[in-house]
Formats: sequence, C-alpha cells, structure tokens
Amino acid sequence: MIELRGVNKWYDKFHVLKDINLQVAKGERIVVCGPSGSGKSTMIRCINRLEEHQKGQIIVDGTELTSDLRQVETIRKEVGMVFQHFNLFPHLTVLENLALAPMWVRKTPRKEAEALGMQYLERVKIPDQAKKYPGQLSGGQQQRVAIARSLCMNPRIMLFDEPTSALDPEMIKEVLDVMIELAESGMTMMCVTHEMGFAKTVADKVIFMDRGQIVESNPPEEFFTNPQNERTKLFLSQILNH
Amino acid sequence: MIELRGVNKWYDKFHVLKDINLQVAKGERIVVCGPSGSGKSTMIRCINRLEEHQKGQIIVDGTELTSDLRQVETIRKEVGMVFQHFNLFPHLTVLENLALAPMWVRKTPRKEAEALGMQYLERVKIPDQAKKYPGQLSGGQQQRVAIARSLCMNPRIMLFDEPTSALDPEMIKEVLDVMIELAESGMTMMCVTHEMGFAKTVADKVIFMDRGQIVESNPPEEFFTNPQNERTKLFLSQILNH
Amino acid sequence: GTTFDAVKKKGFVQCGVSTGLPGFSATDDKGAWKGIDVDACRAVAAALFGDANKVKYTPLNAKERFTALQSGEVDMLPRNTTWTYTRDTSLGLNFAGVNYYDGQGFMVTKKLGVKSAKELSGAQVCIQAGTTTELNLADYFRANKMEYKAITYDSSDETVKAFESGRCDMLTSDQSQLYALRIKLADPSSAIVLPEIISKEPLGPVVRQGDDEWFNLVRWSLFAQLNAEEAGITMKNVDEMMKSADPNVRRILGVEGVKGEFLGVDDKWAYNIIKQVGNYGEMFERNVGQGSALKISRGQNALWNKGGIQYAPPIR
Amino acid sequence: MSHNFVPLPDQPPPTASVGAIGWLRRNLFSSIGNTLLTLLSIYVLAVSLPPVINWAFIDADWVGVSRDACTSGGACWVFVSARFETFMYGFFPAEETWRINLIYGSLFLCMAPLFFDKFPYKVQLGAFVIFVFPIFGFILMFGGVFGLTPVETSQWGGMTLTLLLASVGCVAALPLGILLALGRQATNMPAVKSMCVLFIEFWRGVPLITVLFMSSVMLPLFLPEGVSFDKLLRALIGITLFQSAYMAEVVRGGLQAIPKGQYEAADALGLSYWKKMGLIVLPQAMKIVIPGIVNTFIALFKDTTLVIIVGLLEILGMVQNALNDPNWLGYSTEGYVFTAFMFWIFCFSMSRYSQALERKLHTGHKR
Amino acid sequence: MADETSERDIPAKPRRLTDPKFRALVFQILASITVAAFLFFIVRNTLHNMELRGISTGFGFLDRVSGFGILQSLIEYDESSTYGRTFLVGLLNTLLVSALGVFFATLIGFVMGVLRLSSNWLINKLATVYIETFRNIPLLLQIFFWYFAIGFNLPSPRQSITVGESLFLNNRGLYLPAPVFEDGFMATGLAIVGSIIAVIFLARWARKRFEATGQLFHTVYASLAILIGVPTLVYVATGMPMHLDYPTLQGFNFKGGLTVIPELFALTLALSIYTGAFIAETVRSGIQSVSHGQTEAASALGLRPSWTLRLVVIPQAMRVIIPPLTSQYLNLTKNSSLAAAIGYPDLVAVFAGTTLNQTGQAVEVIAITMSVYLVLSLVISVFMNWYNAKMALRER
Ligand SMILES: Nc1ncnc2c1ncn2[C@@H]1O[C@H](COP(=O)(O)OP(=O)(O)OP(=O)(O)O)[C@@H](O)[C@H]1O
Ligand SMILES: Nc1ncnc2c1ncn2[C@@H]1O[C@H](COP(=O)(O)OP(=O)(O)OP(=O)(O)O)[C@@H](O)[C@H]1O
Ligand SMILES: [Mg+2]
Ligand SMILES: [Mg+2]
Repeated sequence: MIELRGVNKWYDKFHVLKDINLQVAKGERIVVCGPSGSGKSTMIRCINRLEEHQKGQIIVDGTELTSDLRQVETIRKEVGMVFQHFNLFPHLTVLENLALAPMWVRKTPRKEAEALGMQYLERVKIPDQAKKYPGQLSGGQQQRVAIARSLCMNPRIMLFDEPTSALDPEMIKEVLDVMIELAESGMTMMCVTHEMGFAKTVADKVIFMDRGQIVESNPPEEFFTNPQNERTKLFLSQILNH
Repeated sequence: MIELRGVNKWYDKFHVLKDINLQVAKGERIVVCGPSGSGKSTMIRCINRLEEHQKGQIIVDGTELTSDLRQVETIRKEVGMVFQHFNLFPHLTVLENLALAPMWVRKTPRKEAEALGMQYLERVKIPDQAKKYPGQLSGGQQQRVAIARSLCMNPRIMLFDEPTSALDPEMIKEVLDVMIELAESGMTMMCVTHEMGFAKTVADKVIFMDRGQIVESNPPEEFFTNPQNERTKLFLSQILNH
Repeated sequence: GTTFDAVKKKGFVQCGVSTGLPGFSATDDKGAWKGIDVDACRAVAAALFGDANKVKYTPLNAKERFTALQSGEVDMLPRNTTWTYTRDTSLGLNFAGVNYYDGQGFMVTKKLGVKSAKELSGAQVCIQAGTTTELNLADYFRANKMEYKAITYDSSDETVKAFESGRCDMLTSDQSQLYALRIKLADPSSAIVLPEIISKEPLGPVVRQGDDEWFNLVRWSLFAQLNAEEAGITMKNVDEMMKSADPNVRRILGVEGVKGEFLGVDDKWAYNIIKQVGNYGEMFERNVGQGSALKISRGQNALWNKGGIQYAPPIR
Repeated sequence: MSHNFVPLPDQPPPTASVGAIGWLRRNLFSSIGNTLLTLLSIYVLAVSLPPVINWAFIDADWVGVSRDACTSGGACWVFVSARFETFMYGFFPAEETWRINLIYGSLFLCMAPLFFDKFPYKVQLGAFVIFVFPIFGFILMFGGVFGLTPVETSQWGGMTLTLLLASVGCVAALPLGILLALGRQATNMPAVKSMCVLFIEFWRGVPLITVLFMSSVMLPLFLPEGVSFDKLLRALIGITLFQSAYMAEVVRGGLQAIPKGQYEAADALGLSYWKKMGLIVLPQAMKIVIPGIVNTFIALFKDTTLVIIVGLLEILGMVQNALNDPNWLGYSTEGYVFTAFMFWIFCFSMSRYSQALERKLHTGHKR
Repeated sequence: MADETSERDIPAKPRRLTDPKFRALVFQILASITVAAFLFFIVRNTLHNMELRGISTGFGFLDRVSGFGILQSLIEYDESSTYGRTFLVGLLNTLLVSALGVFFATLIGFVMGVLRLSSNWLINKLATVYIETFRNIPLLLQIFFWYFAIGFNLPSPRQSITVGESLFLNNRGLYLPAPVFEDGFMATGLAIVGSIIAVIFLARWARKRFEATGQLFHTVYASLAILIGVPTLVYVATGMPMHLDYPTLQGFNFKGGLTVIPELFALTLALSIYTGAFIAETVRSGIQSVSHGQTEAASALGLRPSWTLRLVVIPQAMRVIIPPLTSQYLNLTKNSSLAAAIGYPDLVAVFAGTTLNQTGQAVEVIAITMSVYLVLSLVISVFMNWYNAKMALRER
C-alpha cells in the first residue's frame, strides 16, 4: 500500500529525512516512535504530501507522489490523517465537520453525507454531540470527531500523528479505544505515538527513528523485549520508566 | 525579621485579610498553604507592599511599612520576591535581567553587577544561558533565572508566591532543588506553595490560611501528622490524595 | 464633430459650472442651478434639443475646470473663465465668445479707509486658486513696485470667509464676482469695491478644440441672444415677433432666410433660445442686474449701440 | 484534640477607603500631584464649559422657520432645522424622499437581528445585506423602473450620499480586498504577489484627494474616446480602489490569524485551494476581521467629506451650499457644529460597536 | 510485490497541466500580460486623447516662469521663478507642516495616552473625551474649525497682542524677531555645533561612568548649561555679531521679522490634534500591553517608578507602539494635503492646484505629486520594516 524508496528531505539546508526505505502492506499496522525532532511527523506528512520530499520515491496505493495535482488529489482521497491538535473546523458543527469533505470532494448529497457522518459518530461513540461546535467538546471527544472525520472519506489508509499527546490522561484511553477498534477492523494504519501499550496491542511492526533515519523496525514483541540497537534500548528505557 | 500585627485589608468592601498576626524570625522558613482565594498571595504581597494594608502594622527588619516611599524602598531592597509567572523582562538578556537591579538600585558598576549575575546563574545551574533572552528558555529555566535575579540584590528575606505552579512536572523538581539549596544556606524565606514535599523538607513552620485568616501555624511534623483544626484536616486530605 | 454627435446622442448637455457663485452659477434652495453661466448652457440645450432643461451640471472649482473639459468630463465650460492666449492655444481649448466683459478689481473693508489700490502696498490679499486673478495680481503689484502676500483658497466660500475674518486686507477677483461675493458677507455694507480695474477679463464659454460643429453651436447660441436683444425680441414678445415683417427679426427667428441646418439644428433654434432663456439683456438683468441681489449695471456689457462693447455678428 | 475553624465575620472597611470620600480620595486626590491636576482641570472646565453651554443650549434658538427667529444671541439651530431635509437627502425631490426613508428603514430592520447573539441566520442575513440589499437600494435610489420616477445621481446628496459613498465603497472593496490579500499571501506566485503588493502599497501611499481628483477629472482621459460614465460612479470607483488596499491589509491580518493546522486539515481531507479558502479559511478569517473592517469603514466614512473637492455634495458639502443661501448667511458655525455632531454620532457608535466585537472575540485575553 | 516493476515504470514527470508549479507559472504569465495590456490600453488612450485634444505633454513646463506668488516659501521664490521651483516650494511646505505635525502629534499623543491611563478619574475622563471627540470628526471639518476659530478670534494687526514690542500676535499670524547674522557670527555657529557634540560626548561619558561606578550623573542640567552657556560666551566674546530684525507695523501689516502664518498654525494644530488622538490610543494600548507583572517585578526589585517606566515599561511598550505609530505619521503626511482648503501653500495646493491649472498638464502634475507621496510612504515603511526586524522579541 505504501512504499518509500530512498526518500530524502531537507528543510533549507537541514537534512530531516535521510534515505528512508519502508514498505507497508495492505492491512498492516505500523507504529512509529523516536525522540523529538527525529523526523517522525515529517515522514508521515510526506506520505500524504503535506510536505514535499526532494529525493526518492513515495508510492501510495500504486500511485507515485509527484507534484501532479491529480495524483495528490487521488492519494489524499485514499489517505486519512489525524493530527496532534485535532484541527477540527471551529466554525462548523461536528456534523458539518464530518459531512464537509464527502460533500465537496466526493460530491455526496448533503443528506447522505450527514447520514454517513452520523454513522461514524456512532462508531466513535458520540452521536449525541452532532449538533455541537468543536469548542464545546472535551479534547478526547474532539480527537474522536477528528478520527470520524477522516473515516468519512472512506480512506484505505489512516495516518496518525501523535493523536493522544495533547490530551489529558483520562481522555487518552477513549481515543486509543477507538483506534484499537479501527485497527481490528483491518484498516491499514501508520501511527506516530509513544503509547507503548497501544503499540504492543495492535502494531504489526514498530519503527524507531532517530535523526531522520529508521534505526530499527521490528514486530513489537521483538522490539520491546530484544531491541537490536543501543539507541533503541536507551530510548525504551527512558520511555518505559517514565 | 517580619512581624504582622493585626493586619487587615479590604478590596473595596471585600475583607481579604482579617487580623493577621505573624512573626518570622531571622533564618526561619515559613510555608504558607490554603485553599484558593484564602488571601495567601495578598498577605505575602503586603509584606513588600505590592499591596497596601488598611489596618494593623507590618514591620520588616525593624522598619514599619507606611506610605512613606523611602521606607518602602528600603524594605524592597531587603526583600526579594519570586512570582508564579516569573515576570522576567523579555527585552533584556538573562544577564541583563540579573544586572539591572544591582546597577540601578545598589549603584553597582556594570562589570561587577554582571559578575554577580554570573555567580548566581551558576548557583541556579544555568550559566550557559546568560546571553539568551527569557523567551528562549524553558519555564523551569526562567523560574531559576527569576530566583537568581532576586538573589542578586542580596536580600535578607525571600518571598515566593507559588513559584512552581506554572511549571510542567519535570521542571518543578529543578526549581525546588534550587529553593531547597537556598533554604539550607540559611535564608529567611516565606513561601506560598502546595508542594508538601518541599514543606516537609525545609519548613520550620507551616501556616494554613482560610478566608483571610491564619487557621493553623505549626512545625511541619505536627502540621502534617496531627493537624489541630478540622478545616486543616479537610484541606490536607484533599491535597495529599491528589 | 465627435462632441456634437455625442451630445446629440446622449440627449443633454453636460455643463461645467462654478461650485457656487451667485449670479453666475449657484443652486437655489431646491437645488436648481441659476445664473448667467447656467443660462449659457441652457441656451445651447434650447438650440440643440428645443428644451433648455436638457442640461446636466458638474460643479467644478477653478483648479479642476480645464482638466474636466479636456478630459471630456464636461461638454462645455461657461464657468466665468477668462479668455487668454495660453488657455486658447496650449490647453487644447477654444473660447466660443464673451458673455461677460469683466475686469479684475479689489474689495476692501470700509474700515481700512483706502480709496485706491495704489495705497495697498504691503497688503495681504485673499484670492481663489487657479485663476488668472492670481497672475494679474502678481503683475499689477510688480508693475507698481508694491509688495503683497497672496493667500490662495480652493473655493470662493473660504476666500470670503477669510476676508471676513480679517485674514487679509483685501479680496481680489473679477469685479462681477466681487459683487457676488460681497453679498455673502454677514454685513455686505462693511466692504467696498475699489474703482480700479487692473485687467481685462473677457469671460466666456469654452469648448474643446477639434469639434467645429460644436464650437459653432455654442458660439452662435450666444450670438443669437445678443442679436435678439439688438432686435428687441424678448421672451414675452417672441411669439408675436414670429409674425414681424422685419427681415432681420424673421431671419433670427428662422422664419425665413438662413437655415438651422448650417448649425445642424432645427430652424427654430434661436426662437427656442429666446423663448426659454431670453435675450442677452433679459438674461443679464435676471441674473446679475437689477432683477438680482447683485445689482450690477450693464456698463461694458451693454450693447455696442448703447455705449457698451457687446457686439455680435449678424445672423444672415 | 481538634477544634473547628469558625471564620471571623467580615468587617466593614475603614470609612476613609470607601463611599464617596473614599472614591474621591482614591480617584481625585490620591497625591499632591493628582490634587493639583484635579484642581487645574476643574478650573479649565469651569472657565471653558459655561460659555459653550450657553451658546449651544441656553441662549440658543430652536424653533422657527427663518432667520428672524434667531434673536437670543446664542446658536441659531433654526438654520439646521430649516435646512434639515437638504442636509439629509440632498436635492432628492421632496416627494420622492420616502424612497430614501424606506431604504433606511428596511436596512435597519435587516441589521437589527445581527446585533442579537442568539439570532441563528447571521451569516445568511449578513450576506443578504452585503450582496442583495444594495441592488434593492440602488433601484429605489435610481428609480426608472416599477413606475418610480428616475432621480439623477446629481440630485443625490447630503447624509444619504455620505452613507452611500462609505457603504458602497466598503462593500465593493471587500471582495477586491480579499482577492488582493490572497494574492499577497501567494508565496508560490511571486509575480502575482508582487503585483498585489505594488497595488496595495500604491493606493495606501497616495492621499485620497489626489485619487478623487484623478477619478473625477482625469478618468475620461484614460478611457477610449466617447466612453464616459457617471461622476458619482467614478468617485465610487476611486474610493473603492483606495479602500480595497486598506481592506486587503485587514483581511491579510485575519488570514494570518488562522492556525496552520486548519490549512493542513483541509489539505489532508483533499479540499482544493479554492474550496479550502472558501469553506475553511475565509469564513473563520472574516469573523476575526469584522472589527478591522468596521474601523476602516469609519475611516472611509470620515474621508467622504473629501468628495466636496470633486463637487459632490455630501453632508458637509450640503451645509456649505446652504451657507451660500442669502437667507441664511452667517450661520456657518451652527452648520459645521451640526455636521461634526452627525459624524461624531455615527463614528463613535460604530467604534464602540467594533470595540465590543473585539472584546467578544478576545475573551479571556485579559491580564 | 507482483506489480513492483510496473510501479517503478510510472513516469516521475508530472503531467504539465496538473503540475501546480506549471499552473502557477501560466497563471502568473497570464496575470502579468493582463496587467500589462491594461496599462498599455490606458497609456495609449491617454496619449491618443491628449493628442486629439491638443494638450501639450512632457515636463518642459517645469522650466517655464510661473508668474504667481506663494504665501510662504522656505527657499528663495518670487513671481519670476519657474514651475520647477514652485514644486520645490510646495514640497518643502508639505514637509514642514508634516514635520511639525509629527512632532506635536507625538507630543500630544504620548501625553494624552499616558493621561488616559491616569489613576485620576477626572484626568482620565478628560483624556478619554479628547480622544473620542477628535478621532471621530472628519479632519477637514477640524481644519476649518481651527482656521476660522483663530481668524475670527484674534485681533487685527493694529490691535496685535504684543510681548515686549518684539513679538506680535494677530489674525495675520505670529510675528517674531528674526536673527540677522553678521560676519563674525561664524564663531558662535561653530560654538553651537561644538557644544552639541560636547553634549553627545558628555552623555556617552555619563553612561560609561554609570556603568563603571554606578554613579548617576545629571546629564540634563549639565547639557543645558553647555548648550546655552558656551555659545552665549562665544557670542558675547566675539562682540555680539548678530542683531534682531524686529517686525514693525508698516501700513496694514507687519514687515520684517519672522512670520508664522495662521494657515500653518491652524493646519499644524488640526493635524496634531487629530493624529494625536489616534496616537494616544496607540500609546495607551502599547502601555497596557506590558503586563502588570512586569511593573510588579520591577517594584519588587526595588526599582523606583520612574526607572521602572524607563527601563522596563517603555522599552517593551515601544515595540508595540512604533509600527502603528509610523502608519499614523504616514497618514498625517497624506492628510496634510488638505492644506488647500485653508490656503496653506503645500504641494497639492501650489503644484497640483495652481500649477496644474495654469499649465493644464494634469497627467504630468498628478503623476509627480503622487510619486512624491509614494516615495514618502516608501521611506516610512522601509524604516518600519527595519525597526520591526531589529526589535523582534527573541523567543523559542
Ligand atoms: N517547517 C520547518 N522548517 C524547518 N525545520 C523544520 C520544519 N518543520 C520541522 N522542522 C525540523 O525538522 C526536524 C524534524 O521535525 P519533525 O516534526 O518531523 O520531528 P518529530 O519526530 O515529529 O518530533 P516531535 O516528536 O517533537 O513531533 C526537527 O528538527 C524540526 O526542528
Ligand atoms: N485586585 C483585586 N481586587 C479585588 N479582589 C481581589 C484582588 N486581588 C485578589 N482579590 C480577591 O482577594 C481574595 C484573595 O486573593 P489571593 O490572590 O490573595 O488568594 P490566594 O490565596 O493567593 O489564592 P490562589 O491560591 O488562587 O492564588 C480572592 O478572593 C480574590 O478574588
Ligand atoms: Mg511530530
Ligand atoms: Mg495566589
């Protein structure tokens, strides 16, 4: 589904991604972790071209990402993304947030789009909040709406960029539950997170990044119990003791 | 060093401090706690006359606080204060922040003032940040600079108003360490805080305030293990369970 | 020509007038424009459309007037504009005639106690911007080796008000205007107009160069009024005069002889002017003469055969 | 052994610090310097206010129809009341002024709900007022259809014209300003960006009177021969271009206030540039910039007085025109005071409105 | 994966029309062409129209003799000067009134802005009334008001208000003695320059000394002493080589001396009061933007209120104040073009007014006038950007 081949990216002169190679098969669930500034967000944002890479190839669902607008469009329809800070549209109600993309991108009639929205709202367990504005919801609810909003476009791949790191501890669980349910339904997922419990439960592969490189990439059992790399060990010791 | 005799203060018609009586001896370390709005900040701010009291006497280091400007000046030279929100001067570098008061109030030559500043920066363990602007530091670092800034005036008394409550948990420790070190050096201190660990470690006396009154005032062992008052017990149970 | 056709097509004359100069062009309290300059435009409209009311007015201050005419913003500019060499030649304009012979004069307060402009050395003078007055004033004082300071305002309102407040010793302008401006004073009798006339100021309607057809129409609309006065045709008697046996009268009124088509208008063009606007004398008296608040005497503006210099070529 | 905490009863504060005396002490006589300042201001007020009040109210004449009614030596407000119609409606035919009143009335009815927080259709109504209402107003003003007598633009004037110039200028400048702001933000198109910057800086750099002068007398020079349009329209074009530059800067401020995450979320959902702007960014930005728009509107409203220079008679022009009336010579002070008062009322209330909006948008931003 | 090879064959080059870069390029070219065509269209029309109407073009008129007088000129000017010189006179007059306006508006604005925050209720309210009144009334009205208020309330020249027979105030303006320099005045001139330099050095020295020893030195008094004392001494020593030319009443008016014309006075007054009201608001919000905590921290350190203001509040407030302040200056400069309404001979009045009218060359004259204002605004905004870049707070 997703393939990165020798991807390189620079911010100005700063080399953020160095020769990234990665393959994600359909239905695979990848968790990406690593210290702050290691390029996790950048990598995941390259996949739906919120950032442009400068060297190498990124192929998503058979389409290579170039600056061709139509390809970018196709891919963005296929790939949903959830951000750290939810980024819900504050001037629209929850339901309008959900129905917006189906209506304007997929040209679904409003009625249908809203029905779809309700369906996903039920899936994230907050159908009763449909008429409220995002500002009136708690962080956890907002993030669940954000997930539902991505799902409304019926994506084949979901990307998550630290979906729980802006949340209070009590709310983290409700979001993770939704994500676990999603993972179990067979969605292809790539998730930047430091929630190691989540990684252990659902991930097929855990990737550890540092200084723009993939340092280690292993199934979770192996990753947690027997890290291959010194850097990984150090990181895990910090994170698990925290 | 500090003596409050029947101090009363009103905001308009609101009676904030009611007949406060308190004596702090040289080298004593007092921790003040109590529910929000109980008048802790107000009391401590009256001591260096950031607020005016309307009845009673406050005598600091032998000088009574009246509206005589010169007395206020004398006292402010003797009393350092650290605020919840650091209140560093954002347009000056860290070193300039430190050197400002010695230069202007104590007429220390710039060279000496800066040397003094460096000395205190070392004491709070961030000498390498001297040339940076406050905006470029983390919260914990900023609070340590704020403490160093007060110390530069060589005060005989230090007041702290919730110095750690605007900080992330990791940073609280670094600030408390500095304060503990300071307490151990024999400084007279009055500190509004809810860090009970700190109170247990360094306080000579813990004062509990409610509704503008001092409800209880005892050494920490007694205060924590055997509170005299129902109100104190209630408060402690809330705070320690947290 | 282009202007003539354009005016005919749009059905009205766009007339550039002064922003408010009693007797020449000013609005009454209904907002209707009145004055000699206004009537010049009405006469052209009467000749061209047979309806003197087919005029639209653009109030212009002195600064804007030529630009407005040049740019085509207005079709004709009867705005008490002095006919000078430069204006006629370098601005791309043509003067169609003289509807008022004027000369620049001075107005001073009675209190000052002067009798002649020659006593005015060192005076401060209020003046309106963008007029020949500004240049004449400079010439006059230079020629008489006198000093002065000119304070130049955008509009006549401010000029008068400054004069009234004592900002300047005197106000200079065309004499006709002095009378018009004087009645704007809170106490008109506190000021006198000095006898000196320091310049020739032939005022007349101006058009753009390059359209002789339009130029002719404007020029002959004025001449028709003058000829009518000479022949004794008035607003009142014009209908009777249609039956007059006098060949001159008959020619003027288009009953016989010359045809309106030479001007590109109806044969009754002059009749329409006289009927709706009146002859020159009537127009004069109504707007600035005895029938008005200004009470200016005909003077030079009398017909040539009555001691004045208003002289129009014959219609034949 | 433990006892219960019984809070002391609240006591009244010392008398000197509350009540009238406390207030005076705190607010007027808190220090020697303050006392001096207070006394000085009281003196200045005592000297300057009474004559003004005498002139404007006590000795003033209010009723009458002609200058004969003005005998008391104070202000002659009769002049204003006698000329009130022209000040408000210009030379609009008296029997047609109901049309202007109808516009004012219906506009008021349309705007009123916008001031209520609860009203649900604010956006739609706002759009109606901005896009549809002008057509209705234009038809009423201009006439010529539906059996309405046509009224030439040269007959428009007074307060009506002032309001018309300011509001049309503002409404027409809005879309242009948005485009310019978007253009100025378009970093990927340097040529477009620099053209927008040039355009904006040009109009912001020149005085409005030169713009008006250009639009009123020079515009025909720029157009093909024979093409010409209404003088009022030309002034409006000048004002609109001028205003759009200011509007663009206001809108740009709003665009910059939208967090980057909003753009990214829209991108990630696959919205195209125009959909992203139209559905996500602009609706949020416009809400933020309303106070800014009101402020530029106030500035424009005051600047409309400059159209006298090109011979359009808005309210100040109408007053000056009335001052030429031989029947009312010498009442210029009253005229100017009245004009100043009208402008003040409008500008002051609008600026208060925009401040209130600003506060509402920035709640929780206080120290 | 089976289809790996085929995937690799996908051409990396995007299709042109859907490549945003290509699109942007095309769009930019189109836009540029449209704008260029529009400009060409206008220029062609204008040239054609001007030729058709026999209007002369070019800037030759700048060398022709103007033939009219100007009320106030900072440089030599009379009726036989050229239009080019008229332009200069107008420009200088514009700059003069703008500079004066900027100075006084700043003064009024800062004072009023501070008073607006005063704890004295009455002062506070008076400042508010000032701000809210003058901000909300059109400037043109205010110019008229001041001009005629002065004109109608001051006495005529013969009844001038006088101070010591050398200073006269009347409805023609303020007349002051003008200094006339004689040969030996050079030395005094040098002394003035010298003492200014000395004061600058003194200030530097005082600063250095303060930093070295912590001793404050009262530069203000010392500077005043030097600035006044030294030139006076030199002046007396060289035998007072200057006399004053006193204005005297001759005929209707005063002659000689220096004159401040009422137009300049009224315009400066109106501009500074109007702009001052806006500046006061800017200053107020600037000061308020400095959080209360800052002043408290400074007091707690023992800094006196005056030092707190100088060392802590003002430096921070200025960052917020300067950008809107510069745009107020720009507005003031542009607004000075309303001068024509009351007869002050600024650029718009004498050049875009009288000159335009006498020569009829509207396009050239307006183009020159607009360029002048554009250059002024450019200078101001360059300064503003430089200042903003310099003052940006460093944060992480
Ligand atoms: N727009 C940008 N311009 C320049 N540098 C950037 C930009 N965005 C990110 N960077 C830099 O690129 C590096 C990688 O950033 P990235 O956001 O991918 O890290 P991350 O692994 O997601 O970190 P975190 O856990 O803090 O989110 C960082 O050093 C960051 O400073
Ligand atoms: N400037 C003021 N004007 C009016 N009331 C005030 C003012 N400052 C504080 N108060 C009131 O005085 C009471 C005591 O305030 P104070 O800040 O001393 O409480 P505190 O014990 O420090 O509480 P916290 O733990 O929340 O800081 C509160 O009820 C507060 O609302
Ligand atoms: Mg990240
Ligand atoms: Mg507190």
